[in-house]
Amino acid sequence: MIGLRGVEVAAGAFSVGPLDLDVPAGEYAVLLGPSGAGKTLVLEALAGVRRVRAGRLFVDGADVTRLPAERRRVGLVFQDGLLFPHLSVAANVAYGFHRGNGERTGWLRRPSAERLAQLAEEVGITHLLKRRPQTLSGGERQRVALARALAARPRALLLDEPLSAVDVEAREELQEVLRSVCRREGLTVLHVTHDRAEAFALADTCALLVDGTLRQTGRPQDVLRWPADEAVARFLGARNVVRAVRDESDARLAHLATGVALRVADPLPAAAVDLVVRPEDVEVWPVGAAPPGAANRLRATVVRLVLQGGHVLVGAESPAPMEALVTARRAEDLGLRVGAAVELTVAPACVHSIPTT
Amino acid sequence: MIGLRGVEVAAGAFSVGPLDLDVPAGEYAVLLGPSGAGKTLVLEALAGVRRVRAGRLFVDGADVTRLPAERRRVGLVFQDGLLFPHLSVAANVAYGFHRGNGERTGWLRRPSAERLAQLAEEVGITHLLKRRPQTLSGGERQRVALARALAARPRALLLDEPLSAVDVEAREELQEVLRSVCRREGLTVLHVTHDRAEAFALADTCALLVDGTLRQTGRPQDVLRWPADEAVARFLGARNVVRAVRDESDARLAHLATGVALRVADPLPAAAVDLVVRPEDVEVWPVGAAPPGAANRLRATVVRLVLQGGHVLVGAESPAPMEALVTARRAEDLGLRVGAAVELTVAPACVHSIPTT
Amino acid sequence: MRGRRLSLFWAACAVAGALLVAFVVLPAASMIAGAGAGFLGEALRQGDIRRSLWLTVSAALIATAIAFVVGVPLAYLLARRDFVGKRAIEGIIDLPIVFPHTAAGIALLMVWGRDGIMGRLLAPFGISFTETVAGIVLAMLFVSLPFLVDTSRETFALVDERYEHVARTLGSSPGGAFLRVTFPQAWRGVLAGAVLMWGRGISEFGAVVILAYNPKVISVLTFELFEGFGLRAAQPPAVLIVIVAFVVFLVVRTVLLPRRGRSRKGSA
Amino acid sequence: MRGRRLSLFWAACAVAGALLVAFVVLPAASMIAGAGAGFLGEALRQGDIRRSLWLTVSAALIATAIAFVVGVPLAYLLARRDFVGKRAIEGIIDLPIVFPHTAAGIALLMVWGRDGIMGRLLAPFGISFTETVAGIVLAMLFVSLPFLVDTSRETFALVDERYEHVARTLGSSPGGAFLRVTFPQAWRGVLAGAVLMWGRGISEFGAVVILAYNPKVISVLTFELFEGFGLRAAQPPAVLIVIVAFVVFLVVRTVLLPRRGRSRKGSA
Repeated sequence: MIGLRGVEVAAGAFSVGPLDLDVPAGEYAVLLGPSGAGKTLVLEALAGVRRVRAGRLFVDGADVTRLPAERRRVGLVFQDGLLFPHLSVAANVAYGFHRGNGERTGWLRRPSAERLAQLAEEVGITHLLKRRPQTLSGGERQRVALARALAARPRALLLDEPLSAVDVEAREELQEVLRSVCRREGLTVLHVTHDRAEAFALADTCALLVDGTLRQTGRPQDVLRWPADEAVARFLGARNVVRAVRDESDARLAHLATGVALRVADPLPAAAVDLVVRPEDVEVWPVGAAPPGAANRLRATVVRLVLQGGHVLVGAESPAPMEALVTARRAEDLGLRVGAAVELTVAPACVHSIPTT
Repeated sequence: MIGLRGVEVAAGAFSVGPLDLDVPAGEYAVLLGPSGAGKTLVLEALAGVRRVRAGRLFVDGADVTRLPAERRRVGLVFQDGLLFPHLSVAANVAYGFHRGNGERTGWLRRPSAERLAQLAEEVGITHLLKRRPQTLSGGERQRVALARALAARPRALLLDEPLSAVDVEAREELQEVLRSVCRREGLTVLHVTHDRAEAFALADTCALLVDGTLRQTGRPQDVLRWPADEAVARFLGARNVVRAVRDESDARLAHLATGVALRVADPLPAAAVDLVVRPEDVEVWPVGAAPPGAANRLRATVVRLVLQGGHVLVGAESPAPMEALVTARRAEDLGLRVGAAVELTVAPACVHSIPTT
Repeated sequence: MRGRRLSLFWAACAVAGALLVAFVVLPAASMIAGAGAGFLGEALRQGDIRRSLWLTVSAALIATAIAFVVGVPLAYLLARRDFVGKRAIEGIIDLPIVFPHTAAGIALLMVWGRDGIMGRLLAPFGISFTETVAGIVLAMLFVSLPFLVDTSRETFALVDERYEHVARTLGSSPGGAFLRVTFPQAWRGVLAGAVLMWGRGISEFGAVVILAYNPKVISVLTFELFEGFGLRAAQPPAVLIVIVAFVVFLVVRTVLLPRRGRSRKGSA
Repeated sequence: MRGRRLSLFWAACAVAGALLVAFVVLPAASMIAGAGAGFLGEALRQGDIRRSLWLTVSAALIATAIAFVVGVPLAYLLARRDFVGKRAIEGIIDLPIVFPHTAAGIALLMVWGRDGIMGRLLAPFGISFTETVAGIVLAMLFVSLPFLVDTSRETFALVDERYEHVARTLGSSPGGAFLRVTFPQAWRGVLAGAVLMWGRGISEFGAVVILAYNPKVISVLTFELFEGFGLRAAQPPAVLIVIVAFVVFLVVRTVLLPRRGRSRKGSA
């Protein structure tokens, strides 16, 4: 279990917090936020290598705020691995073995060779043990760094952008290793990243840090579906955010300033709301071809087409601007081009509303 | 027009090429490849600040291989802008004015204030002209760098990852500026990047550089749809690549090693092929719910679910492994979970085949 | 118990540091106190000290000017181009730093003295390097030129070469790019190197005393007064030259290179 | 025409560089030639030169050892911690570099001499710093300690502090992290600093000659022989000390810090 209570951390003129966060034992939490949001400061404070300006830190139920780093029993893995360059891979992993129960120190409790072999097996570095860190690839380095952190039997694991220095090709495999090892060892993890894909792929719980404050915490799919405010919605790629007012007689009907009305699944929470629609939830049809039962049908004109990998982002005016994300294949089948007239549909369940603040 | 003929460039032990590439006048070409593929070396060679080991370089029809950089008339914009820190924004832009026709030098041809004002207007930096480069944001810096390059009236523009130091938020706007300015000025552009999204969003022509050689050149949508080889297919995110053999009597039917057969739209080009299917072209249905007319129906079991932004990557065994990309909303509607049985469909037109080499 | 060890370790470092700082501060403070005690005024009232100061200052200035003209281009060349023997040249330029100064004086005399190659070459023009201002300049130039060349080279290397690449594509020749783009970004470092070199020049003793005991620069004068009349007599010129050296040092550290020697810190 | 200007600019730089290199090489080569000419053997046959060499070498070694014990912890402190007055302390440690050496001798005498604070304090224990080995060590320590402290500090600063952070989370105390993680990565730099300091110590003249004309270190002996018997007589000890200094220099540049002073180059 990892806990933050009103934690403030500062580096020079820059500061972050106060933050409150709880990661239950055994859970994999991801702290997600733009670069420069102060995420690394939080990890450094938890690890005990940076002082907090205010607040208290908890690991495994114990208040560690005043404990020196070497007694906190938290593992730390940085973006670039930071394997000790003067030691072999095996010696890197064995570095933390001597700690044992966190009280005794020195070389009293030498690692059994089995523990080393078992750890190496678990993270898939058995064939690397005799190598020097300089000869490893980015992904291999991160595996060794993980094994080294695990060797000290940490009560919590802190990961600082552990995938961002790794090739795209090796990243997925490493994600898999992280996920499975952490689950098998029942580790409590706090992983910070600016990469949404990384966060969603790994997190049990996702905490959003924007402008130095925690905006929202929850399961990734919930955060995606029900962003707490406009900043979160936009950061998560919900490109359609539009102001609307609740219909006076029908709480499930929202009127946009442009006169268009959208039907929503749940009653609107306030008279004035921001409607949020993710572009992949907007469907595009030839005019008249939308399924007859569709609730929200909008006539629109295509104003912009941007190829994004296998998808095309379709910018449309309906007359309110609306963006849709369709597969490149579908865009081709529809013969989409700038200036074309199309029909858009949005399922009421795909329209999320946030009370205007 | 930009041309490379058998160009080889080296930096220390690292080298790239020989490369052949043609960018017709007025076209926006993107050289796309993984980081460290040597893309920057190619630009430096074209700009004349790095010697080529072999081959010839052409700009605007003229062989510039032996010309010093200051006579080549190519504009250069780096990732980090590299505005001259001791000059104001206006002085940065005006730096290249004096060149005039590329022969005369010195301060003979002083810029008219109008040209500066017009350029500033065009890239949207009029309000920044009096500022110091240090006070600009990443996006503003790149606009100024673009204006500075345009001021010298280049015959070709070389962009080295111009968006990668820019915030995600400002990136789209800058893309728009790049695209519209280059089109309006009729510039021939060679833009290098490792970012597929950036490449597809901007390119008229896309050239893929993998392992030091050009693998494929073409319109982005064509390259996406018809990758030339497996390496290109995988680099572009076509996750399903599987070996198959042509049916003896039906050239549009491919047999996988697992016994499954897939129908394709075009006759297979060889007896042994690699079939490529993009995950977003694989549709997922509850068992029995696939539309009756679907050509390629596969029973499958879900083995992995990874949330990727607003989409879910569905890993399935059918019994050949197959990955599908569906929106998070659809995944939820389908109630997908690991172990569930589903039905997959792939339109024959979505199966691309490459002769096995 | 572990908590204690933390403070113990850093406390030990701090104690060691305090000792060392005291060791350096004590003599320096005595000198500064000497200035307050009237030695400085006394020094400036003595005609031979004033003449010696002027000689020292101007000889060092000439040496610095010569090094500037030939040293800055070399520094730029070393910062920008790779060529065979570059490492060797960098080493050669740094030789005077480790050259024992009395030995440097002997070596210079072997080359520029009456019987040296250069000495014989220049003798017909009436140029002599023994017991002359030219000899003083020569000695100062030799022992202090690495300061200007090294500082300039490091400063040039800190200016991203790609600035010059951009300038080239905007129509500047290599020389133009250097003058319009690189030098304006590097001048503080070059100036700092020149000031350091000058400061090193004015305090030179070992090499100068061998080439030119006369005319007497400040350090030779200090030595002579000490040998002849003892500690008190040597204090006025010593105080004077220390004050000048400290001013040079302060200017370089606080105005020209304020961020030098900073350790890398923090992140966000 | 532009193509010509390109070569002209770099050619001018190269010519300037060649002049400067020749200027340094000529005296150095004369010295080396002197060693070949038999001066080295001659030097080693003279008993007073041998004794002087031994004195010089061992006094510099003692000074280096003292600086190692107190200077390395200070260097680590400066590389890792931020505190009020840190910049000032860095400046103080560098003072001896700009302290004119004869003036340094005078200043040290003011503090450690018979009438100085420290001198009076230590006199009852029979420790004197005038005309003794202790005085020589003192002078060498003062003028050369910045070499060890600065080089060590820079080397420590180059070791990413986060290595220590990782070591701490793996159970090491701050001292343990230093010994097991930082020092093993930095020892070459520290050793280079020590060797440089030692090399600087053996070649000291100005400060030593004021504190202790006797017993004579090599540089004082060189000076005395030159004053008494002229250039030829002074060459043997000069050649000897230059050879030692060059060996030190070569070891540092090619073995201990082979990548020092490299300009930043290239990309991919």
